[in-house]
Amino acid sequence: MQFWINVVVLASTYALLAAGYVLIYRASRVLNLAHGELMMLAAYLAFSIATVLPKQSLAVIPLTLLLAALIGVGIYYLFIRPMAGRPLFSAVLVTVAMGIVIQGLVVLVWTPRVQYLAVLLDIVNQSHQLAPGGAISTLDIASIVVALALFAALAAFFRYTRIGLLMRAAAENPLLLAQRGIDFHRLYAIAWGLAIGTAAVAGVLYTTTNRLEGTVALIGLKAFPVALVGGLGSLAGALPAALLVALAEVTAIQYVDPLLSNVAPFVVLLAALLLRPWGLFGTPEELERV
Amino acid sequence: MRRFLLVGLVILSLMLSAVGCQTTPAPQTGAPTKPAQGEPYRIGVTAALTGPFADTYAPVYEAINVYFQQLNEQGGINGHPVQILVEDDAADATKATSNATKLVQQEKVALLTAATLSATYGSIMNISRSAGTPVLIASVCPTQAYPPADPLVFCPASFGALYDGTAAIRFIKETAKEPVKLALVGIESPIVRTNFDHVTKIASESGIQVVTRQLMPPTATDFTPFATQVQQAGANWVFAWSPWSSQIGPFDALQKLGWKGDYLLWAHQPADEELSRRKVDALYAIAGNALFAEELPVHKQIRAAAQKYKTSYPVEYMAEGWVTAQVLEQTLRNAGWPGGAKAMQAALAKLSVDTQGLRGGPLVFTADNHFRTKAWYKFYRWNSQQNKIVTARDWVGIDVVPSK
Amino acid sequence: MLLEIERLTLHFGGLAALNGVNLSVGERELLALIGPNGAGKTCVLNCISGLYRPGAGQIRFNGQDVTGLRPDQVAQLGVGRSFQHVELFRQLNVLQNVLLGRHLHIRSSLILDGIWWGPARREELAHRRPVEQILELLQLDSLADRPVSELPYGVQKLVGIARALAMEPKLLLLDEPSAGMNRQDKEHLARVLLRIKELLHIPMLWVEHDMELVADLADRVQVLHYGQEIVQGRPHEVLRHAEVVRVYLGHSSAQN
Amino acid sequence: MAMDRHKKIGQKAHASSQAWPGLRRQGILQWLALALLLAFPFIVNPFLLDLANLIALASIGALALNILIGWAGLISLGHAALLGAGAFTVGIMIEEFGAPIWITVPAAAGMGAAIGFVVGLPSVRLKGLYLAVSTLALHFIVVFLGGEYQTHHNLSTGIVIPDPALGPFVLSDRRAWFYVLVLAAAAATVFSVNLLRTRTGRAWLALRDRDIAASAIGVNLTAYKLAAFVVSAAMTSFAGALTAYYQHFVAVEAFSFFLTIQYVAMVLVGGPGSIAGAIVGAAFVIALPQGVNLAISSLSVPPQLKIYTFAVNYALFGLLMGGFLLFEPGGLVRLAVRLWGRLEALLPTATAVELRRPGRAQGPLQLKDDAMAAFTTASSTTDCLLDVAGLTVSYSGLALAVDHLSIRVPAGSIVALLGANGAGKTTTLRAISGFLPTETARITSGTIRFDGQLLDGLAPDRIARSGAVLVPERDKIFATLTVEQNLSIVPTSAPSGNRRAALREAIATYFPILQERQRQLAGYLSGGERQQLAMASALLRDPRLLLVDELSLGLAPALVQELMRLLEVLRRELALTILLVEQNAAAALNIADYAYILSTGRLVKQGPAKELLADAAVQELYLGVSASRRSYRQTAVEQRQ
Repeated sequence: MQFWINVVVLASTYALLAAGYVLIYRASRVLNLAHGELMMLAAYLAFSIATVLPKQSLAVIPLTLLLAALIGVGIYYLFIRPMAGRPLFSAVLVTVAMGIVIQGLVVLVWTPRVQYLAVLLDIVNQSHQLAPGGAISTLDIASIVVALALFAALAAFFRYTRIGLLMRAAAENPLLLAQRGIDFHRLYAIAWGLAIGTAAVAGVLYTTTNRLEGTVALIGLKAFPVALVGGLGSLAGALPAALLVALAEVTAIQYVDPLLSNVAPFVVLLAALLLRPWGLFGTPEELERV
Repeated sequence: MRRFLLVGLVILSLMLSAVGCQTTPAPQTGAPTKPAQGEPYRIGVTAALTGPFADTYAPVYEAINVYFQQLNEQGGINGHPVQILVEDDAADATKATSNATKLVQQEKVALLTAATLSATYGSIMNISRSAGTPVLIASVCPTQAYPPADPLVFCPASFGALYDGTAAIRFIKETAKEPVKLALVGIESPIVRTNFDHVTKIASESGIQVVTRQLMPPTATDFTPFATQVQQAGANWVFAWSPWSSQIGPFDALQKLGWKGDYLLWAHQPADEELSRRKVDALYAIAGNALFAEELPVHKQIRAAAQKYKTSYPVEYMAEGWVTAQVLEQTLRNAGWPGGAKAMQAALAKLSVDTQGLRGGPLVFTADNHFRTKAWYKFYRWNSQQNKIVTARDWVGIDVVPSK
Repeated sequence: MLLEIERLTLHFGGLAALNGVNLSVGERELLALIGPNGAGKTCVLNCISGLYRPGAGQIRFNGQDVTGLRPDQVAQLGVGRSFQHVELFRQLNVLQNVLLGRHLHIRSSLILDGIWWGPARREELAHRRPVEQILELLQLDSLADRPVSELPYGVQKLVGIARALAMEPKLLLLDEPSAGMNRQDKEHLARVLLRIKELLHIPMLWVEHDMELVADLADRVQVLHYGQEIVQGRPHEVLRHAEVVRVYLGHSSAQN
Repeated sequence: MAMDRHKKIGQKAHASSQAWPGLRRQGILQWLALALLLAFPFIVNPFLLDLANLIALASIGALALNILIGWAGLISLGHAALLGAGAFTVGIMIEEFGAPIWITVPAAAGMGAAIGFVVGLPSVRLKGLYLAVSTLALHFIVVFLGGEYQTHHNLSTGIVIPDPALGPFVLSDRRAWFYVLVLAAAAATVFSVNLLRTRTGRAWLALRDRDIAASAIGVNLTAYKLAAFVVSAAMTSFAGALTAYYQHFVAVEAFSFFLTIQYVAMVLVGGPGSIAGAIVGAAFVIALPQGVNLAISSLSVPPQLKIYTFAVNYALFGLLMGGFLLFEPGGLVRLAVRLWGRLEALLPTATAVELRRPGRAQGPLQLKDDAMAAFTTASSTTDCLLDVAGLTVSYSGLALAVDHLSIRVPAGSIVALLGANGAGKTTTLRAISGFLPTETARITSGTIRFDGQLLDGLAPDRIARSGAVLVPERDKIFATLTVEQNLSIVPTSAPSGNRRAALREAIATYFPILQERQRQLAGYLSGGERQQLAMASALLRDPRLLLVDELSLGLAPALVQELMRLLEVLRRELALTILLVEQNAAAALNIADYAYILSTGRLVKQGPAKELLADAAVQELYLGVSASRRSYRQTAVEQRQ
């Protein structure tokens, strides 16, 4: 029982982060390898905002998300757009460089000390007994609920809103969209904003539950296989993929070798690349576009 | 082809010599040396100032730095100031190697101090051995410091693996009210593994059953699965011995799962702060240095120095480095001037340092024991009635004997 | 027949690009394949050289079934080709581009290459000779050191042909070599094609839009429309064929 | 690459000019360099010597990675893992069997080759990012295995490696190491240079640039990709093995993902694909942190702040890496060449610079065509909606795709732009609609005015919004959206409600099929239906000028006729102006008022459509009517004599 709860909770974090990868990839064909770092940065921003506004999580969290979304938009216009027309991998490496800079800056600004967001936000992470041998904490429930709600919201956004439709169109053929008189850069920037916003959601939830420190960026890298296993172009794929990867990881820890916990997502990834490289919900054509 | 090769070599050597020209005359700025005049003692430090374990190791450097800044202003040692040359290795073995090389071979420090992850020790000791420079390890003690000790390796750090485990088991045995089902929690590293093997052995000798052992990857951030294992194994006591994050992380995760049991962890620098933050009576800390909660005179001294020189870490993090600095000071005093590597080594090999209450007794090195003759431990916990950290058990001393 | 294609069919997600095409090229023959845009001419070439895998049908080259072989395997059997959009290696100069055409004929190992030893060195130098001969034949020898990206489009096309010739192919596939050429370039191209045919005796399958060139040079013309062949025969007959005129010029012009 | 070219030019110069003053000076320089190199370990302090040794080690790894990334175009994120594999092979062999160096180092290279082969296998199926990601998986797996070995053998401080011995000679002195490592790095350099100039290197470059063309000349893509992985991995593990000996220990912590990034940065910063770049990049990345430390220690920073040195280093490294990617993708080597060029330009004798400039200094071509003059006066300043004057577009700054083209499209007219494939029609259209691929093609001279406003330099969406709307040749609809969605995403920019209604009605009347197919995915439409959807989408934008690219492409003649007629009707009813780019000259001339004919980027003929349709030369060239001029065969034969 506890096993499955752990899987679902971990999967919810992975799913939130994978959504960011997918959003960015769909929009600008870039893998954002700084996603984990941006998630961490957002959490540190939340920490700073919470220092100014202690115990007001209702103000801190929206402010953080807004700030994170703005950072996403800024990143697109400053770093990614100038890479248009260059080899795709160069743009990916720009995100790597960005991640390194963030790592350095975080230490410079916030020191390498471990911080606790929960205290500042005045959140008590209580344990709830669901069943005998199965407990879940308040924040874990929040994580699952938020992940599901966010996916539902994103699905509705892409299906029913005009901007969502435009973003789908931009993902397919940005040039054609420009020929129809629409500035696709703005759409890409929105996608980056959304993605970093979701990363901030994941970051705040995860670091409030656990701790805030430089190493949490690693979870961003571990969530990356989720996005790929689900299909880089497919949001819907991220949910089952997150469950699959989380299942592999928790199984590895509990039944095989705890040291495998970092390796498990990548083993799943390798298997996926060999069996179905375009992902659970992707299409083979996707491979050709890379 | 040949032409290209030569041009390449020219570029390479020019670049290198360009770097060379820059470095040779580089003036070294260390501690301000107003009152103490003359040539300084040069002490090298390689420390994990950044990286995943920085909060354990960086404060060690800060304390040493503050200690000697103060000392230099008060006239230095034997009339000479002490210069601390620090290099950051970020707990990375390659960087530690290059730092040690630089400090020993270029800066010609008389003594090398390391406050970093154990994985870097191998190369640091190698370099110290090749130059005959003694090395003072201010993080978890390597086996080379235990008797019979390596002539060049010394360790004043409070935590020392096997003896910590022995003390912990004695404490649990004395404190537990019901039969103990013990879980051991730590990161996957050889030194932790060795300690836990030892703990398992002496636990069974004292009638304590070890129900599970959780060795987690050093980079783990989500401890829920490990906590689940502990809970499902039916443990009612946990002994955690690792870097701070991976001790307190599993504790938080256990709380999250609704586990009710007693949890003993090693009192790294954040212990003061975080015991008070969590306010859980069942959380115990085993300490090698007296916690600041006690407000001893030496604590007040450290507090004053830390405030004066503005450390970036809280004062509660400074005890470990303070003891190292005390050891350094005593060594320099005994070695006299000019105090080369040989003199330092000789001084260290018969050293007795009064820790002013930070430890349970004096820290003594002998010719073949570079760890300490007696290892001292004190136990703390949160007391919610008094709303403060209290002593759970006063200083216990364990005699250090040569292993067979 | 050197090359025989039977009932070749190719689909792209439901759209039929080729629909049962039959075609053959004989020894020393220059066969022109013509048809309007989107008729599937390039698809035929791509199927032969293994870039596309046909849905049905058979391609026999030199008596051997080559259907579904990899491009490099087809090349190994002696099929060289040029591309509609040049496809040169832009960072290399003319000589290196053509030298790459010798790839299959150079037989040194990677290790020997790396230490520039014995056969590697000998071969590398030996293979410059045929390349220089080809460049001379195509009157490109004065440009050998020029990076291809600096050359005019028409010349780049010739380099593409030179590269294919360096393979010493038994059959040459040419994909719209005259596209983007002016009259002068085309005259040069005509010269090149005749030299290949008459001096090197290499048969060619030639996809072309310029009817004048086709009429002048081709031994035989085959017309493709909508993935199907309409007619084939001697150039002057085919180009006056009513169906061909209709396909090319549309109803109204035909009435004109 | 550049190296190779350079080398060959060098060879030529060597052969032709035995002018010996220059040669002699070079000879002295070479000997001087060699002497400096030999003396180096004795003139620098031990720390710098160590730095030099580390750079030599790193340049082997960087050269190896350059083979993969720079030449074969394969991205690997498993570099640290391969270094680790080499180091651990040495460590384990020493730990288990006490193997000597002449066994361990070749074994490490072999191990690297084997791993490279396995890692390369996915490259058969995967490309680009997917491949990079599979190598990332390798990283985590190797690190895991190394960690397992260390923990299970109780090697807390890593595996200790003794000084290597070859017979009586023990390699312990760092000076001796210097010669060994420089020799190894030189060997790796020579190996790289040789590979690049022979068959293997050429094949790699070929498959990186144009894999299709490469396979068509017989390059077995799979084999060569695998070979690149194997060679690169073997070299990398070789470097890893040497590192193990040099550092005297092997510990898994040393092979972090950041190490991979450092090596990737070496290749990028130096200049991808360049051998000198890899070496310079290695030196730069290794020396950078030392430089920063130096700067910090000489800036009299308070000692408390020293704990931030590493973070500063880290951030600076990221900034530099990003900076090179963004601003100087050619790396340090390119930067040096550029700076050198600028320096040369400053010198009074600037002949070299003059020569280097691409040869197009003849000045604008004198276009004096009577017909052009006629059209210019006919529709002169009055109602010319689109006015392209002297447009020149060049690819990569050199080859001209469009050469001094001037066309005018009066309001309300249908103008056709005709020509064969490659004539420059599509390039012209792209230039007008703002779609020249930014990297390779650009407008070098001329102006494009739409309704008096200059268009060049505007973003494509701005151009579309200003009323010049393109119906593209391919990819003209969003295949993953429904027909309805395709239409609904176009913002209606019609000024008045009436106009909007008129547009909608026109679409409903003339494209009834779209109504029927509303809910279908546009990807399932036939070619004709796609064309109609594309036209309808463009109309919704309320264009004043409709730019139609190759309407006839892939459509049945009957349908082409029908759509052409429709264009005529739409022009009348919606007061459109149309520029029609067509290969099918006959169909276009039937509806156009006026036409321009292009060949190889130049205007060769223009005139009213009716006249051109009747023109014998046009018939001959573009309508397939054969004529009585001198045949190609004749010219060819004549030329030969």
